[in-house]
Amino acid sequence: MQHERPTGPVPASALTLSDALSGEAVAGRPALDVAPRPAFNLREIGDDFVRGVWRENGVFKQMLGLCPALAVTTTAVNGMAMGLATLAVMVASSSSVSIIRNWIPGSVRIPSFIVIIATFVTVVDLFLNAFAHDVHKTLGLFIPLIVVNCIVLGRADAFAARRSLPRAIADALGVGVGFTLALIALGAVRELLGMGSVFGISLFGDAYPPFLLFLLPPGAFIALGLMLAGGTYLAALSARGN
Amino acid sequence: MAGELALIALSAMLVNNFVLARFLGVCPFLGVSRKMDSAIGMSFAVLFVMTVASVVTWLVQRLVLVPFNLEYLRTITFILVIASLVQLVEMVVQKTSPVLYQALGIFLPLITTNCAILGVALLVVQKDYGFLQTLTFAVAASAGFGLAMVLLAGLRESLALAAIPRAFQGNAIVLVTAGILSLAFMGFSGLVRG
Amino acid sequence: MVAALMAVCIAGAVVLAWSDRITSGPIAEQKRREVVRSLTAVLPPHNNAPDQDMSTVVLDDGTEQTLYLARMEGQWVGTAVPVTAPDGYSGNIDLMVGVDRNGRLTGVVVLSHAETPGLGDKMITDEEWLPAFRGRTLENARWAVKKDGGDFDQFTGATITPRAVVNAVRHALEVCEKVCR
Amino acid sequence: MVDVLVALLPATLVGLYQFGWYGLVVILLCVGGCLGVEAVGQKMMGQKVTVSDGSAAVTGLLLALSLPPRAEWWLCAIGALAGIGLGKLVFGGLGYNPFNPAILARVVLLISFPAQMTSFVTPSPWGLDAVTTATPLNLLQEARIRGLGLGEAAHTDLLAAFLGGIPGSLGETSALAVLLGGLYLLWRGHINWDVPVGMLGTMALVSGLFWWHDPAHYMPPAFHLVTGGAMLVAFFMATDMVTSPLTRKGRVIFAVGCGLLTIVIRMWGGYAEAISFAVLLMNAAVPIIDRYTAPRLYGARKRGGL
Repeated sequence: MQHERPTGPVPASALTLSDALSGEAVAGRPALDVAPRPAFNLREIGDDFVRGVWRENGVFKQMLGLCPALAVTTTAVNGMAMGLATLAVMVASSSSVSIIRNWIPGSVRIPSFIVIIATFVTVVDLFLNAFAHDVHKTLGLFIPLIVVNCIVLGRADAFAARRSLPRAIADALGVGVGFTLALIALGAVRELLGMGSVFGISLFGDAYPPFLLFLLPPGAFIALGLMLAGGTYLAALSARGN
Repeated sequence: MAGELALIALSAMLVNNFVLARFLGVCPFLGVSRKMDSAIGMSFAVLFVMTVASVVTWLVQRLVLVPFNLEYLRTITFILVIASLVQLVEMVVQKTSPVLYQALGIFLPLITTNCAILGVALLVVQKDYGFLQTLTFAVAASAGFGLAMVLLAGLRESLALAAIPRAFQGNAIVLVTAGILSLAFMGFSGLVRG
Repeated sequence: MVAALMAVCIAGAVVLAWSDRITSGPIAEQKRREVVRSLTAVLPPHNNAPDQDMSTVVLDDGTEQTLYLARMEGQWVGTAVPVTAPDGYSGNIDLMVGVDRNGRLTGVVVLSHAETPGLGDKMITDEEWLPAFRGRTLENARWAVKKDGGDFDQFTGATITPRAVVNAVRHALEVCEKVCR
Repeated sequence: MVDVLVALLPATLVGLYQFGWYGLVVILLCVGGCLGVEAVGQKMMGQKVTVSDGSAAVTGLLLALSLPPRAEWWLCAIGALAGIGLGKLVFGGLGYNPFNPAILARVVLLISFPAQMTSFVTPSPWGLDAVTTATPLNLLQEARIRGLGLGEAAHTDLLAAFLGGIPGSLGETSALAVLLGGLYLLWRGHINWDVPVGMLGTMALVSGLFWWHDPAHYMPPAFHLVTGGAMLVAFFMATDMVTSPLTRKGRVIFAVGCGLLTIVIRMWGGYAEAISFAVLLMNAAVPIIDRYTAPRLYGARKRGGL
């Protein structure tokens, strides 16, 4: 049974799972200008990549994938590990989804995508356990939980399911790198304030009393909130400066 | 036995609150807490799905995955079970109770990607809980989720009237408020160890 | 429709079965290596494989206790006792305790714990705390933290964790005292 | 606000007498820090600077009185940042803050720096003969965790705790001094009696029930009323108009909740200074309490208070 796939331009702002989840972020999200054009367009692919890294950053701009972002970021290294694991799952699942996009009927789209994502998550889980045992121990429960990271399913459903393979990969890479950078940033801030070090390198010396708040759960929420506010504040300052 | 169950419940609800201490279900916690009514609706939807899902996944783990040595299929089967359960619940509710469907319907699709549901199923395996423990854990965890959700919704509704500084408007102030809520819940730490 | 979903599921299952086949060996090896690493760290010099040389004893209270035996040229030189401190600040602390044939402590390592970062987990990050146990016996030390009149340092602000560890290590020594000699 | 400062005078003077210069430094740092954070923060956000309304000074003094008497300078600074910055400015300033700033500051410090926040010294005239010690609540918690029942806490001199002379935070060594200030506020009509009475009454009742049932393992109600921050929090922080419910019915629910949580956390929890957590938790519940006890008036917003 072959379903009609939407042809021609598909605005990214069409209601998808990721949109429904992100609630607040949707309203202000710019519609993508997507016109039918040749399958391989470097500029377009570049744009697909860059958009995910910053403009539509999952954590900072859309508040998605926050569970792992808050849970594992007690240090910059942990944030990086989680980010890279998610990146791997995203690239693998988005490319698979893009490849089989024309064979999957709409009614079983979401379940099929979930199966694909869960497969790659388990692969990452098993391989980390086998070849990076310490990372596996640190991330623990949050590796299988990549399955329900709204960013992964959201990008598979909203983007990869309607785009060519190169664009799907570029998008997954962009969003994944954006996610990783966000986790590293959050991890670095929490590690710096909490222990006075970044990537394990002590910056303030031994006299720095550990500021436990930022290593404990409340500090994760507060640190991310302060980072968002700081970003807005700096953006406003530089806008005034121009 | 009853004492042990009470400790599990206390731990899952307050001491290790799913959202505020374990970071499970943060997306709906922040996403659906702007209005009290939707927060309450979401909480009940989670309570229902989480309880049923944890029981079903517990059975799958005990009766299928362990006996046939298929534990590497755990993540994939659990998420499929949860996704189909959500579909099933949606269909049943739609047919039998239009009122309930109106109240819960829009939340159900969001629950599949609520990591608290998969989280509770995986934690049950990790902790090697029996049936009653699993049931208690799931109900208490979703009650804790609901409590955090309702508290945040109340605070957010009153924040709507506040003159929040520009830099903090939007998600920043919600995160800070959630952080302070999590801070307050730290007071429960030590009530139950482990 | 169902066929497509089935196909995806089957493909997924095949990929996973394959991944499981090639990772199950290394995962088991990783777990073994973890045990071996902790045994090497706590036991006196030996040339057998203590992780293969295990025995299980039943203690007075009915619990089973695993012991790893270290031998040099076939001669028993020490025992490693895996113990759990049930009363850490946030749950169990798993330890491996090494004891030589004279009941003298040869080393302690922490296998897993969930103590507060920056506070209770100092027992691992502090480079002097766990090594300070070496050479202690049941007789030559007062087995409590200094705050309780013992010989072992506590950390400022965190006495629960070290107290739990000290008690668990003493328990390991007592097990050895009873069954090893 | 001047009346509140006057009401805090007895506790402040007792603290200064017992801890000397150290106490004075802590008070100056906290008050100065809170005023500074408020001025700089409001400037940065382009708001009107309202330091002169005195509320930041009150927060600073309350913070100082709830810190260990020899708190390091950075403890005071972080407390001021957390209280005024996180507790007040980010919500838009006085009147909009859902959590009491002084309570929030104390809880942030308690979970961040447990060692520094529990290193107390004995009170002595002008702080000259101070030696390190623990508070009765810390002793009690210590004994409970070690399974020793009540331990040394059983020998607490309750009369001294009431009049002044037991180890504790800068402004919490004398329940009487704080109580005098609280009564002054009541007399001047700045606070409602229902919150302190409801809160302390619940604490007495619940702890009394346990004590009556098993005096070997639970301290008498009087102990809970005169130790730690009981009086200071009940009269000066829980009563904060901005962060407590609008109606009497709501305030009674709030007060009973505060008292109940305090006793539960003191008896079984991990933090001896339970009362601050209890009030912070109930602050979070205020919108819900208001929702079910008060008619909702949009646009009408409570302002002022402590």
